[in-house]
Amino acid sequence: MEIEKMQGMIEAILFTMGDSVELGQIAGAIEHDEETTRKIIHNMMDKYEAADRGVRIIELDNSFQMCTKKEAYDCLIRIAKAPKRYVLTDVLLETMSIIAYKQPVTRLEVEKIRGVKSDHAVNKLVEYGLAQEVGRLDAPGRPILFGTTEEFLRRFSVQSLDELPSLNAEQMEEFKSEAEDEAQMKLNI
Amino acid sequence: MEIEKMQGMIEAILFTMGDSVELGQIAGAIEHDEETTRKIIHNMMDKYEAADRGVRIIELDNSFQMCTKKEAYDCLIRIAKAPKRYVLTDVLLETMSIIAYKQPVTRLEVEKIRGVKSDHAVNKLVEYGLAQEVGRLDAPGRPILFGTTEEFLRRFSVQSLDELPSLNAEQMEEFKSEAEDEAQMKLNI
Amino acid sequence: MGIPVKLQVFEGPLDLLLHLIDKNKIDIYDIPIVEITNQYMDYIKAMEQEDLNVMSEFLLMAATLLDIKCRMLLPKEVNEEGEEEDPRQELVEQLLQYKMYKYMAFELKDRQVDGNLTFYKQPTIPSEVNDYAEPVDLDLLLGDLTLAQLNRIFEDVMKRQEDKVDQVRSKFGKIEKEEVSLPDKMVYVKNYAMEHQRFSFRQMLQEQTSKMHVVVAFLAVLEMMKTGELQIEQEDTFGEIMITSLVTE
Repeated sequence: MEIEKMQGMIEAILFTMGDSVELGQIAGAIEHDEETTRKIIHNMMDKYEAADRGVRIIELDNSFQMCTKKEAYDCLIRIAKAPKRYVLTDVLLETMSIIAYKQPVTRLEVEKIRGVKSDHAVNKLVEYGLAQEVGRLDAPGRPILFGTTEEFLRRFSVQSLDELPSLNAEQMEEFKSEAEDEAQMKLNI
Repeated sequence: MEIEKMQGMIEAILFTMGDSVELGQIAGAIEHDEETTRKIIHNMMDKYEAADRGVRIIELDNSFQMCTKKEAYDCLIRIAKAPKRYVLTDVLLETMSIIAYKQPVTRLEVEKIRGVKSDHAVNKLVEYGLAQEVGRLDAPGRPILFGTTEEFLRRFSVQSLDELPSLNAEQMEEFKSEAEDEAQMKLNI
Repeated sequence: MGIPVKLQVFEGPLDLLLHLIDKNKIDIYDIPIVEITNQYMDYIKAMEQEDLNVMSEFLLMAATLLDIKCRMLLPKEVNEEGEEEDPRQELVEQLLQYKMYKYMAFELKDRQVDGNLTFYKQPTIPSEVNDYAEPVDLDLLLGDLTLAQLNRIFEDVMKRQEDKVDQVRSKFGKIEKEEVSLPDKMVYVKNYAMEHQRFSFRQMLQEQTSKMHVVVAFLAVLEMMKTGELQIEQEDTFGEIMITSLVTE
């Protein structure tokens, strides 16, 4: 099959399935190896950047899914009923960020970082399908380990966990110097 | 909005809705009149003929719908229908043995021997091409008589039905006396 | 000092501390512990009416702050490497960590807005694909099933059927419905009456072979009394019923 035709097949697959489809499945369907398939899809992703395309392909942890472009939102909202989207409160966002960056993480660890009980927040995130049980810690009581879901990646437009805005030493330095600057300013005033 | 961008919006609309969308709705969404919108969509339909597209737009009674191209079906089947593995369950084996040895036999007789409804099992065997209708019983309701197929003979390398290992009167007597012994034993206890 | 911000705004003691540090433009690495503790305690006092569960978390931090305050007053502790330990260090690390996640939460919030602008689609599997049934592969289906195995299965089935028959009861004789018709019985009674002329009902019943015959004989007598063929006499209650034939040949 020529590349063009394979791209057509992949488009048909992603369109039909609606949901995310694993790379391996797509590769199997077009009868190619995963590496080639991935390259073909990445090539498609570039092509979809064109103005006359209203959809794009997103990569989620080795799966691919088709969705609309952000630019189409205003137009779509006039026709499609906007999916009911819950707004995450600051508490939930805080908890979400801890789970996202520290995963797999127990409820207790979340609580230690936040300094407050977090049962409710963690439960809500699980209820929203943004966090999930990913295992049990090998410790007394075998506490549940939480991690993020694919829905989390989708909802926060993150391709994969590696793509999360990084939280690094540099960032920490920035916080520090910010604080220092502020302190300095205070002295100058 | 340039034409390209409108096409992008229309693609997003048709993608999201999945179902057919009325021309009027599309026109409203892109804020254009119906005639222009129709022309734009027709132009898109031509574009979608390209080999690297797996979807196309169809027009139905002043509505438009996005769907996959027929060429993609084989590919889709590989994903949407992970091939099922057919298995001969015990129920099917039992039913097949009864049909093979008691043929021609009605469904009712099979049920009497098995003691349970056997519609499903008989139908499955017919579907698999191992059993078939061989006639009708001359009785009220003219029930179908089932027998084995040529395929059955081939599969079991049997030249003809006479060659089936026989279940003879001797064996039946044996079963009977065994059962009697058991009953006797029960009474003695 | 006044309470300018609603207390609920703070997600917890760390949140409150960060707020105080921000407000006072304090270097997080060099927290004036006395000042901060005082401000913190002011907040706590204002929170008296609040939920005890929440309060306990804030109080725990207050205790930590007071502990740090005390240790600051004492000669500096020295760790194994001979370095002076800052009693505030642990708290600073905790605050930094918390601040970091708060910042990330802020980042996520932005991304969530983007994420919300995206639409997805329900699966729309064409019927041709959905209705497709994989052709049956008989090789796979039958595996290495042999005719002998099939025969054994059949024998098992037949044996099971044999077992289902109750070997004891199935040998009992059949109970058949006895046909006793009223006209037949009337003929019988008529003949009996002609033969005996006058007889007791009991006498005739003794000749009946079954309950059904008794019942039908009784019915026949009643019927024939009505038609005037028999006359019935009974002297006492429960006494002998005497039947006399009125029919003359």
